[in-house]
Amino acid sequence: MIRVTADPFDPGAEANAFQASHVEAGAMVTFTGIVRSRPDDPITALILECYPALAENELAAIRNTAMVRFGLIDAGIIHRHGRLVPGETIMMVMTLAPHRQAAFDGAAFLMDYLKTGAPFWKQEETAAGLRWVEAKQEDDAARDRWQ
Amino acid sequence: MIRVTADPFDPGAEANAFQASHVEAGAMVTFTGIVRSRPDDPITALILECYPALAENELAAIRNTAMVRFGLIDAGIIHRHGRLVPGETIMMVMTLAPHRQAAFDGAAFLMDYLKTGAPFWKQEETAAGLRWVEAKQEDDAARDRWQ
Amino acid sequence: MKVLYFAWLRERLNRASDEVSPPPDVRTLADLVAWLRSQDDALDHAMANPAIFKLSRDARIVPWDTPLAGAREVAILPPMTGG
Amino acid sequence: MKVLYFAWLRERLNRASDEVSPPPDVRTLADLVAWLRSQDDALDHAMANPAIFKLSRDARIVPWDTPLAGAREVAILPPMTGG
Repeated sequence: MIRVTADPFDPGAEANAFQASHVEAGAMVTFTGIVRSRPDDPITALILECYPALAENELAAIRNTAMVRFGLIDAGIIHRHGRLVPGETIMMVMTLAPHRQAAFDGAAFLMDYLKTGAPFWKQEETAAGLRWVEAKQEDDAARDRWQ
Repeated sequence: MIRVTADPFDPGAEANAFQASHVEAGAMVTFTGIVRSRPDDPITALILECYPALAENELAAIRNTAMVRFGLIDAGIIHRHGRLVPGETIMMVMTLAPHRQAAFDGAAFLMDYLKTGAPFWKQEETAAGLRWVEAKQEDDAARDRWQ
Repeated sequence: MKVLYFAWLRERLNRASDEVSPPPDVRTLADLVAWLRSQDDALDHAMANPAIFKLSRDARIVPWDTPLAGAREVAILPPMTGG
Repeated sequence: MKVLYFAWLRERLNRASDEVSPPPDVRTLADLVAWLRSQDDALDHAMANPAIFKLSRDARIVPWDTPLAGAREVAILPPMTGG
């Protein structure tokens, strides 16, 4: 399941529906990314720009790769775009597998690829205006550990 | 949060409440263990025996270790005992962290320690009767990778 | 003091606990296990591979050489299979 | 054909897309980028470090040396920061 959306979603309800959709899984892992405002550097919102057609294609490709590589029973990705306030859920990855290691590895792999290979761009809204979030070299390194 | 209980719980609702309880987290990981019945070796139920007083102490100790080691904002463990049917949630681990790596590592660490160090014993109920689940050497190996 | 047995150890002994009064030369949890085994063939047999068991003292897992003095409850724990 | 710009590249150019008709010697996506840069100082400047950009052709990320023939939509993608 791949969903790219401007609308809020309920991560707990998504996880429950995902879990209930398969009977053979013994392990589920979810990752949820949350808009964060640090006291020492507060933001009022996170604005996510997206290229939706490309996002759906790339997320589907990443998902298929993870399914095969880790033998997952299922994998799901939900990613929002638009303006989100602190505490809101940005995105979610879910994996179902027979055992825990595949579920953990699959979710971590999806996150590492998604961070650097899915066409979303974050902008932070602060009292001083908007600023683009810079890509992190550590995200490239995290992705490359799977190669 | 540590909870050892004979009652069913709603993993999605628990995850949402956990996420909402902290404002500084950017990343949440959940692991859910589910009763599994394989077509080639079906079970009718999983019966978990528990030493509750020890379980609460050991889970609290494992949780504290993970909080410090991975700089978690919070960690939660819910573990059921009693008789569970296929598809039911056995247990859940949740971690909240500033960033994804700590959230993933913390959850994987909790699971690896919990598998071998929390006083629960599984029995499978099959058409042929009850059988104890054997401890896996691979679980000891998974735990030892953190040392 | 009380000794608790769990899972297949409990099943093999046909009881979940014993109330015992070990003699004064039983100083550690390891001594307690040795003394209990000497009193009970079923337990002795079930614990033929003692290295797989963990022990707890008053609901804390502790090393086998932990002193017994003052303990109210000791448990003998087969390999755990939670999670 | 259409060329799309995203995020800070879109901001620097003050537009999200161009409709272009590249000459016949523009054979690959890399050729297209070089040709676009030669037409537009702002784009040329913004892409001074070209290695950081990815390119897509009809909503699929592809290598820079991918042929352009038949493409309806090419996008120039600054480093992504999703997740």
